[in-house]
Amino acid sequence: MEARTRSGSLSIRNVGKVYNPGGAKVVALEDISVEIRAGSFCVFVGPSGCGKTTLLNTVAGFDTVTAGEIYLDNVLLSAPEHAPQPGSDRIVVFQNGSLFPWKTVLWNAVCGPVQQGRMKYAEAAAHARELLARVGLKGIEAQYPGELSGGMKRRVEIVRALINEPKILLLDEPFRALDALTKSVVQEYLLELYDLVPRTVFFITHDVEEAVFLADTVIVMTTRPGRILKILNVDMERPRTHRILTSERFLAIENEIRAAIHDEARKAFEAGERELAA
Amino acid sequence: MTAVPSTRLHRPPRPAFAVGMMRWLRAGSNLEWALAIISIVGLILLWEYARPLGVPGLENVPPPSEVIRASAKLLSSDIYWQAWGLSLRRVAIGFLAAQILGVPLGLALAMNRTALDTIFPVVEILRPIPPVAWIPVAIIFWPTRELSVVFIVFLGAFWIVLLNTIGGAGSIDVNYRRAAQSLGSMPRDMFWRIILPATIPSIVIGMAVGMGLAWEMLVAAEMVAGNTGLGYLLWQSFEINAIPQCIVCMVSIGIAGFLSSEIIRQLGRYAAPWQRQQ
Amino acid sequence: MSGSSIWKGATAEVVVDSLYKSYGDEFNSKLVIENCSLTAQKGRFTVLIGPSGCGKTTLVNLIAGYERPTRGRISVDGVEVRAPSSDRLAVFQESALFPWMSVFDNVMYGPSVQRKLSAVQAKEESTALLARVGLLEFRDKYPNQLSGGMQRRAELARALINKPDVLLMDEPFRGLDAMTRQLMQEYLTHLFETSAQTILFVTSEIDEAILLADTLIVLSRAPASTKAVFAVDFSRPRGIEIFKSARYSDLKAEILDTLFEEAAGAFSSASRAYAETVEGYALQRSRTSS
Amino acid sequence: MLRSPRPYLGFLGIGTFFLAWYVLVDATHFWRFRELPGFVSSVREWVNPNPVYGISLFTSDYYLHIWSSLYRVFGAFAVATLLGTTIGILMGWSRIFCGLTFPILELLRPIPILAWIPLAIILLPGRELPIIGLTFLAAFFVTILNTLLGVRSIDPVYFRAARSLGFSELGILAHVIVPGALPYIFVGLQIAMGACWFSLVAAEIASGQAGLGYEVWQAYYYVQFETMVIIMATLGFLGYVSSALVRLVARRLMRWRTRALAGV
Repeated sequence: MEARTRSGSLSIRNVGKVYNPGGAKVVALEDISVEIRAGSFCVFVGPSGCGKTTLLNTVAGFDTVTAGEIYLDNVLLSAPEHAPQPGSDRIVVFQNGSLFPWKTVLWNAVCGPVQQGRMKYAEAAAHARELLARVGLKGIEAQYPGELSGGMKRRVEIVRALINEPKILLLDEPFRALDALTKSVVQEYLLELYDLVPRTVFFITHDVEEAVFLADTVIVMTTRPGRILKILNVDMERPRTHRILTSERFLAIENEIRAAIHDEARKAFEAGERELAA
Repeated sequence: MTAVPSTRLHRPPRPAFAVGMMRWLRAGSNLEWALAIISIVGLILLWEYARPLGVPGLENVPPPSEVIRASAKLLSSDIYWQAWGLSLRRVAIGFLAAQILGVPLGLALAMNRTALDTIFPVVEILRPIPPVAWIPVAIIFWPTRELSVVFIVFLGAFWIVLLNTIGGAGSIDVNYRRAAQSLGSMPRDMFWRIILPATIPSIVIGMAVGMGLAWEMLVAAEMVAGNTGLGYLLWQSFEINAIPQCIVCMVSIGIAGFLSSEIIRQLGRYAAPWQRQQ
Repeated sequence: MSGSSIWKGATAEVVVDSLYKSYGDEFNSKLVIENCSLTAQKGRFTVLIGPSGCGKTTLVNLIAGYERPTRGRISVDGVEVRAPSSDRLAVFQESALFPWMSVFDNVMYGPSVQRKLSAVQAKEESTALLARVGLLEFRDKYPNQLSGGMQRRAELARALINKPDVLLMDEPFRGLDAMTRQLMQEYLTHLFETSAQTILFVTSEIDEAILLADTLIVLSRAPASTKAVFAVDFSRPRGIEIFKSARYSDLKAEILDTLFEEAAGAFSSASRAYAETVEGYALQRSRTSS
Repeated sequence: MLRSPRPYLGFLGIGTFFLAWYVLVDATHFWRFRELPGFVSSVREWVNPNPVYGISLFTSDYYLHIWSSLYRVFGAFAVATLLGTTIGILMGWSRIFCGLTFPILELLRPIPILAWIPLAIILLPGRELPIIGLTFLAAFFVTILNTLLGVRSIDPVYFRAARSLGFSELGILAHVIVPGALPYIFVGLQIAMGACWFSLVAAEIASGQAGLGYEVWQAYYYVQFETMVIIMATLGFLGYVSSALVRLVARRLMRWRTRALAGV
């Protein structure tokens, strides 16, 4: 599947991240190297505390790396002495949602291009309505985020991100708070939008099934310190439907990751508890 | 400086920003320490040289040097310490009376909905009357001036602790109440081991704010109706045009109010240890 | 968690008999449960599953005794339920651990207020139970210092020390991340298999329901009533390996058909958020009919 | 005011309060209560077309005092709100500005408002300005602090979202900081309104020549106790109405909170 879009290739080279809160050195990331093709759907999966979010923050520009470099379309994005800046080419959909609760759904959806002055409000609103309809959310433009259900908020946030046509869409466990049914629905809509205009996706999750279902490439990470354990290609054709969830190829990949993750998760579980006990 | 220098003037505000002065000093970074010293020293210098510099308005305010000389004289006179003793006693009695009456009444009202619906409206019509307006009635009603002043101090602290106790006891999560019921609590267990501990944080806030208001009321009552105490001394100094002495009294009352509120807050942290581990 | 079961959970049968529950006054009353009858057998793991918002939580509240039925009767071993009691203890989605008590005091609360056991005896049992749930070194911590999974286990310990006839659980693992959730499910299954405690478990996740249940009851859409009962006859002790078996996907397909019928039926009247549930069941159904 | 399902209980409570007042003072002159003005005599004075002491619902003096107190309170409150919120937001927005101003604010805040009376009288010419100045000061500190708290309470994720969506610094100020801090600002304004009335009465007693505070002291001084009660009741009523006004404005400006609470 050749990449139809030119931009959005991400190259992470030997990236490391060390925190030292109060002197105790905590190695969050160690020697992370991965090449993400432009327009590919890349999912990072691993137990809690393996540095997935930290890596996302360094790409998004909210955090700096202490070792290695990150290149976006072969332009230096982040390095130890080069502090990255957030920008609308790398938009993040956060775990607990970040729709402005005091603004209406429509205002939220169009605020990217409008605030940057790239688009008039009317033009952006038309574009936003079209995208909202595509994710099954017609007629809620005047409502406030507080009145929406979890699944609806997530979809508005994805529209708010995609309307900026970012080079990379970053999602930090976006569907964690949703129940299984709503999660299936929103996954389906996300894939529809992705198939429409494939752009690079940097997706983080705990849920192995979700990872394999969405991804072209699955990157399995370990914990303490955060390292890449395994990179698997999911060469299933797109557009994907939930039917593939019971195919042999799918179950094979899923069980391979589940096995690798299981003892990592138990290690994280015990380590997490020991840490809390200390 | 420890913090990574942000290229923009503004870094996102730290959510855990300390508000109270004590906490602010502990949590302040070097930058904030430097700015604090600059601003306070700057203010004092501006005040000192206001008269020669002809700063409008400040010329008839005595400079700090005069105030320090006046404070040295005042601190050595026993009138000052007598005034301190009297004021402290009045605040202590009025404040304690407000807690002894306010907390149990608040808890009782929160436990009994009928009593609350009957008595709370009376509170609602009496509370908006500024306690200072009660001074004439207090003077008439109470046999001695001392009791009048203590009554006004009591009034200042009473409403706030009563309302906070009612609010705290009334807003306990229904899940805790139900869990306690299922586990077989007798009414006395429910009160002593569930409702009271859950209300302590709100009571402490009511007390800390109440202490501040107690000092406000003391100054008002002593100025208007008192013949001794710091408030009266302040007013008397003003009437004999000893302005530096006035300022010393102002600062003394300020320190007294600050220290007593901080003591209450520290006691509060001790009484609600589970909150500290947030 | 090795070791024989230190405590032998008392077990009892819960019978819900043509139950009705409505809220509001006589002008606009909302019927939440309509003519619902079901039985949770003694020493069995019974799971209730139904479309979201169908009244599952209300049913748990009624069995726990927090609310009174409008009509009909709930009885445990023949005795009608009239008020909350330590025979029927519940664990809800949000933690109800008392934040102002340490973990140990939380677990000790039941025995100490019921004044049945001596102080020494209660201490011993609490310590043993905390060891059993792996939280002994956290005994003096406050609940807000624990992780989600640990809070769940502490709450389980606080309930089980009172040897309830019935343990009620209303979507207790909902907020946990996928990893912790799976570990907690395995953990609860093991705890049940070593105690045969009567458990009534409510969830909206189908895989969780099948892994845990001996009997699986599908509730209709609001107002709730019993739609179908499935016997989940996987052998015990069980683990996640059942997800690979053919029996699992047949059972799941059957349950999904029932649930989809119920949810779709409600689609017209329900709110937009409810539409997600219907689409979700439809998508999950297409998963299994490969 | 807690919404109680049985409002008649409230009237019962208030009725009992007035009954107790009548029994203790008018009827039995019990203990020290005999010194206080009676319930019946006070009400009669209040509704008397030509009151004994010249202050009743029908006399112009009554409304003169009310008006002079009202314009002082609302004038000072408006200025304090404008200045206080602006400075509070600036402090929340810029770390350096906050570093400079916060220490001074924290040093001055514990000093009780009325301790400022001497300085207010020295610094501000005339008799009117010191009163308004003091009323302003009472509201000013509270507003700044609560606005600052409001800005600090905004979840950092909204700043990150805004920044990655390309908001300018001004865009963040207008669309994240101000609306985000609004709930806390209105908590502050509620307290500020109460503080305004408190310091107004004290300032008027100390140095005014008109206004409800001045009048309550005059009434006491000239042993016109009925008038004193009338003024106190009026102060209570105006205090309650002005707080209710602030709550009303809050509900209108923060529709997203009220609809969110009602909606889902």
